[in-house]
Amino acid sequence: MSILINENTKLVVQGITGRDGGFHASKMKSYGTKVVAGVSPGKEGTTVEGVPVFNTVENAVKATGANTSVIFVPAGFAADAIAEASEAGIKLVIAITEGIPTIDVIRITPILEKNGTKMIGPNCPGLISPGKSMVGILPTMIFKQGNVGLISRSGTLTYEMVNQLSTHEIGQSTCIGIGGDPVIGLHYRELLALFEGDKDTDAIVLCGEIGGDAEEQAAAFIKDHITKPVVAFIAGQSAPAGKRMGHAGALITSGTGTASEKIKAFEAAGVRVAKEPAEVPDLIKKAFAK
Amino acid sequence: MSILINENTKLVVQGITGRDGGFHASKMKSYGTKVVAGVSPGKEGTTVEGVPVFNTVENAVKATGANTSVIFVPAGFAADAIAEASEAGIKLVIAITEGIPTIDVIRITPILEKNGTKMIGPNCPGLISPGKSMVGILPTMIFKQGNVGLISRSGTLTYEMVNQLSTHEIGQSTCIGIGGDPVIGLHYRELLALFEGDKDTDAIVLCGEIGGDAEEQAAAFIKDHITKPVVAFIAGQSAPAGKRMGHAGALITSGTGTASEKIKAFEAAGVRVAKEPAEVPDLIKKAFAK
Amino acid sequence: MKIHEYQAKEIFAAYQIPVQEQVVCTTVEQVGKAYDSMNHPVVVKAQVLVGGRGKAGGIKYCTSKEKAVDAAKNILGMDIKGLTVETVLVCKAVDIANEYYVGLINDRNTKSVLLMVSAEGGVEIEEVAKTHPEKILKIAIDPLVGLQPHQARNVFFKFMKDGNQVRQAADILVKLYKLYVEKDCSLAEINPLVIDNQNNVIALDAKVNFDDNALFRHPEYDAMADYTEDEKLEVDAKEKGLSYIKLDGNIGCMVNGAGLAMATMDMIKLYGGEPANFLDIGGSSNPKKVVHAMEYLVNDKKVKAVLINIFGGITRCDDVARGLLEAFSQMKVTIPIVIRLSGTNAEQGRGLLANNKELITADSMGEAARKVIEAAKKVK
Amino acid sequence: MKIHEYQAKEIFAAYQIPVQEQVVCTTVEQVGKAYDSMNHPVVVKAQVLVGGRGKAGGIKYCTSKEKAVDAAKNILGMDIKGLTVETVLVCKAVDIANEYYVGLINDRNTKSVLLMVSAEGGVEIEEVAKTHPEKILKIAIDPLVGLQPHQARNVFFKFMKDGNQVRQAADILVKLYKLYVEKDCSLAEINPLVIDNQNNVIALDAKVNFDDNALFRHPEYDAMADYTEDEKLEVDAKEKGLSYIKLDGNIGCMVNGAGLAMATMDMIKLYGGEPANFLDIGGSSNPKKVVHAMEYLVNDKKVKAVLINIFGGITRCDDVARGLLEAFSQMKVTIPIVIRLSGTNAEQGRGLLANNKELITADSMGEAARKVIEAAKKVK
Repeated sequence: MSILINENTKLVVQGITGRDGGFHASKMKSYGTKVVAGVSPGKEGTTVEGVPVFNTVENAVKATGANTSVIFVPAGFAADAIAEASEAGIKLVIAITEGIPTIDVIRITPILEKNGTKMIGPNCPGLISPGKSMVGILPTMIFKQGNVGLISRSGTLTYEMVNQLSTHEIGQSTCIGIGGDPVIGLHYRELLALFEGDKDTDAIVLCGEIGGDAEEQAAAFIKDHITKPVVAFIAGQSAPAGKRMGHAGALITSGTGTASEKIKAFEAAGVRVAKEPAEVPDLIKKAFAK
Repeated sequence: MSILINENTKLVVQGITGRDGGFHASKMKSYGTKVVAGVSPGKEGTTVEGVPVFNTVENAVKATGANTSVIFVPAGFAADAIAEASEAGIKLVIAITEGIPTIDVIRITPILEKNGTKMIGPNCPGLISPGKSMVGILPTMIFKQGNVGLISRSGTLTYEMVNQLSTHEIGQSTCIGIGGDPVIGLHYRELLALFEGDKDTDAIVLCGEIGGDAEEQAAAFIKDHITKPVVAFIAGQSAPAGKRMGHAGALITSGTGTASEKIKAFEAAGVRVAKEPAEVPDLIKKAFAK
Repeated sequence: MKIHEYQAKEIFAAYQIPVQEQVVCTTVEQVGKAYDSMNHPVVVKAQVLVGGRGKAGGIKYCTSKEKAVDAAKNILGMDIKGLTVETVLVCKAVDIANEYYVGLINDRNTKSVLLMVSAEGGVEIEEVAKTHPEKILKIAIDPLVGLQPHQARNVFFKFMKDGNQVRQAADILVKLYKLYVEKDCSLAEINPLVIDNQNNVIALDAKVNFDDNALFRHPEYDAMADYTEDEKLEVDAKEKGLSYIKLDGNIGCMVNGAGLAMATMDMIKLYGGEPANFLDIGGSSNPKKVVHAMEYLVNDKKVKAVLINIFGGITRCDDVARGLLEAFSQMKVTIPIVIRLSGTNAEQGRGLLANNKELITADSMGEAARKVIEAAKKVK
Repeated sequence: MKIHEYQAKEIFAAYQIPVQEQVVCTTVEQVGKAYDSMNHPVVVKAQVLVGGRGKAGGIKYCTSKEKAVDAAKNILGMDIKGLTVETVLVCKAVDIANEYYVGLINDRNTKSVLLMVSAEGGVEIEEVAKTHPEKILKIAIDPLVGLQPHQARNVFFKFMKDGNQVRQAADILVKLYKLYVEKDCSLAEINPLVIDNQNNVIALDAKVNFDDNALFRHPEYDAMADYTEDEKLEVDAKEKGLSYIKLDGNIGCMVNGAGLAMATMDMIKLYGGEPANFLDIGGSSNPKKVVHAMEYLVNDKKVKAVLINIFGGITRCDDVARGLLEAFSQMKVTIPIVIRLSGTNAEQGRGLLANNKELITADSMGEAARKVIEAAKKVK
């Protein structure tokens, strides 16, 4: 098993005729993801990388039975595209687009809730269930099928960590980049719960960063609800307050959202916290050895 | 029995410190309606006609267990007052206020739906279950407890008709003025269904007027779902097209919404249609005689 | 409240909805100048607040200044359904590749703003609605979410193929909805919405009605009003708390409540008379309203007799009687008046009027209608 | 993006949120004139984009022109947390009967705009949040319905008794929410919202931040920007597709991805060094970005050594290598550079750089961090 995506994922790529959309559609396809449709208003009837293009998500779903969507639409139009997917019956939307105005994400949240649509991102690298399906822009060659689930707010840091795991022969069930924006779809808690319920996941790596209190909440949730071992790493221990470290959400304001608070919270919840990414495989091995 | 209001109706009067609100609170009280609270922002702690006043509907509901609200708030603030009642847990709101912008009514409709709140009106005279409770501005002395339900888009025309009924010893279970605005809360269909299910109602009088196609829809609904005899009257047979006859909703546009169309629809549905209000009691008697 | 096409297009322009260059003219000379300034075929369009201008000859396509001037001469002063054309709009003509109908209204059934789109643009949509309702796509807009761009695109993809056209049309629709809500409209139509031969999507006509209930929060609309004489009376009456509509008959009515007022008119007609007006004095008991109402009836020279039909509820019959006495003391009333008082304080009301021997009293609506028709017949 | 109090108050005024009469001054003379024009006690307030102005002596209440001029002399040019005061705001002073805190933010947890109100007005809300969180009332606003007037009233009735005050405060709050959404804010605060001794409710201070993600649809905000030197670098870098933040250390970093960039800084610190910057070259492979990034590092005179840490995913290591070669050909780089390439096309990247003998290579982040710290120590 795995969570959220697997062999049955049928993907529609919104913004497939854009530079990024086309490129990654092809990458996903070659990994084995079932990319069944693309959407680009006005381009219905054409194909991109062998994938049929539709004017609307509604048409794409009708014609192909797509159940998952990935968004490569530019920031100014992305929230509307997400809402479109949700209203067309798509139950999982992965929003790669960076720079969507926060109020737009807030405004579509109730629409997603009403339709029962889950969202990953925005401003995220996507997710992968190695050997089954990849949706997003992840460098597939570093992943390895296995029994560790990974949730991360960042992109390349995740790759660094996955690379460490794979190099140490620790495979992954599903790896998810949840995105670096302040307001995002599925967060640690929902995903931790999914991993807890996934019988092919035996341990969880959580890669957090400064800003907000999602890590603290995740720590509390782990304490109460998660029985599988969790290893965490927090980026931004050296980040100064008041500065946005690249990610819109990575910001220490008025002394809250610091790495040390988060590390403390995790340690209090019995989570093993790595000092540097290279420590993660070792901590996982220790967890399994126990 | 009766529909919507009865001995258990506990009423809060929104806008009780206004001229109309206070006057009608007193009238309702003397009829026997359980007027348990008034709302007027800033007047909490005072009383009007012996009724305790609260700043918010929330406070009123908490303190008194009110389950029904009547709105005497001026047009510019009335929609917000209705939404307030709905969000404070009130399940039936009667909006007397005339002249509420239509878009405001449209905007609060989903809020009422979400909270399961029914609305009568706006721009309506209210409703009465004779001998039990009156909510609104109806002249109580003309009503008589009995077995005929009445639904009407107008005010004084209803009184005229009720007066005819009562004079002919035909009492009423519940009489409802649904309001003369284009967009209103409960309409013929919902109320017909309630009367159909009310074991103390044996016949229904429906008093319609020009504009829209609610009467046509009611006729279709009666044909399919109503077993009790229905007598109808339509006002505005002599009204010219394109002119709003007092009620914002009473308007024949592009030849639709005429009285003759409505009469035809009712007759086709087996409804007895009165030529003038004075005929109604006779038609009811005939229906009962059958 | 209705506004003219040129006013609606000014609002469109403020919301970045593309419209053709336009000049508002009230003289033939201005039309000539407008032609010169555009130096391009134009359309001269009568500005009257009634439909069917085209059929009445109020819209002319002109390929030269001479033709434009001729059209202006014809149209200015023209009578269209009883309205005199005092203003024309000169618009740059468009080479139309395709035309559509787009409309928004407050919908009674769905309790929402209803979007209507049809490929049958440029013709009267009411006709289409009757003959080919299936050709009109209707979508109820969620009042909380509003009209989303993808919804607008999805609608137009049912009518157009070109992505660029769809994007433009969808953009116009999203703006039209924004305008509709912010300006408290009760109707906003673009008929036709056209695609020109350069692939631009343009609102070629514009019709906007404002919700009368919302006028109080748009004082700026006062300046846009262009009322006929009859409508001025209606507006004036509304300010006095009355709902008054002048009609063509000779029997004046004064009633409390809109439904009862309509039923009273119906009854007059049913018994063979012709109502001269709709007049609802409303639910309050202010005697002054009765005085004002009486003024309208007396000032209407067609009125031969008056029927006053009051069913007292909130309105108290004695208040109405007091108002009548005040009216009689202020103005000379020579026409016969039939009065029927019923309900709250009817006895007291009748008592107050008992000394007034000219008043004809009635106990029911039917009796009152018969008596007033009879009385009107006797007046020369 | 932050804006000054006076700019925020101009927006408030455009939304009819009551603020005190104000004059923006950059000289002592202007402050004197402003006092004369008001002829009333004033408050002179430093306009700097940082909190804690009051504690730093940047806000003075002045009952005479002399005092106002003195205050201006003190405050203009004053240093507050590293920022020099170049502008002061002169506001008519208010006799405060009561003060409150009102704030709106984009909330991560509720995924909504969060309303915060507290009776602890005029003090730093972050302090209140830490010491007495129960004193802050928080309400998540439904994004579709928006803030309804009755909700705003219900909130203030928990803090005030007087209906008139509540109505005013609620009205301000509804307008603030409208402004917040329409202007794409990420924060809007009134601290304090005061009631004066005539029962008027006034926004005495105003703090507005715009959502950086939404700047693209508000070109008008450009003119409002007042960046420090460091912030100008950040904005400049952003235009080049880089995310760059200057810090105080001496080890420059160039990394792809924000999380990895932070982790790289952390590693430098963990191993005893001090990062000179945060620098994320983003997810694309454009060699030009690498050149620009190199420029920032070389131009920072504090930088003694550079660590380049690339984990190739979308970013291809050979592209980064090409960018570096181009940078070396364009500028003189004398400081030691440690480079770690991993992931997509790492081999090719290393190959391209193999001839470049000065480059120090590393296989892991840890090794790279140790090597760059060592290298920096050797540089004088």
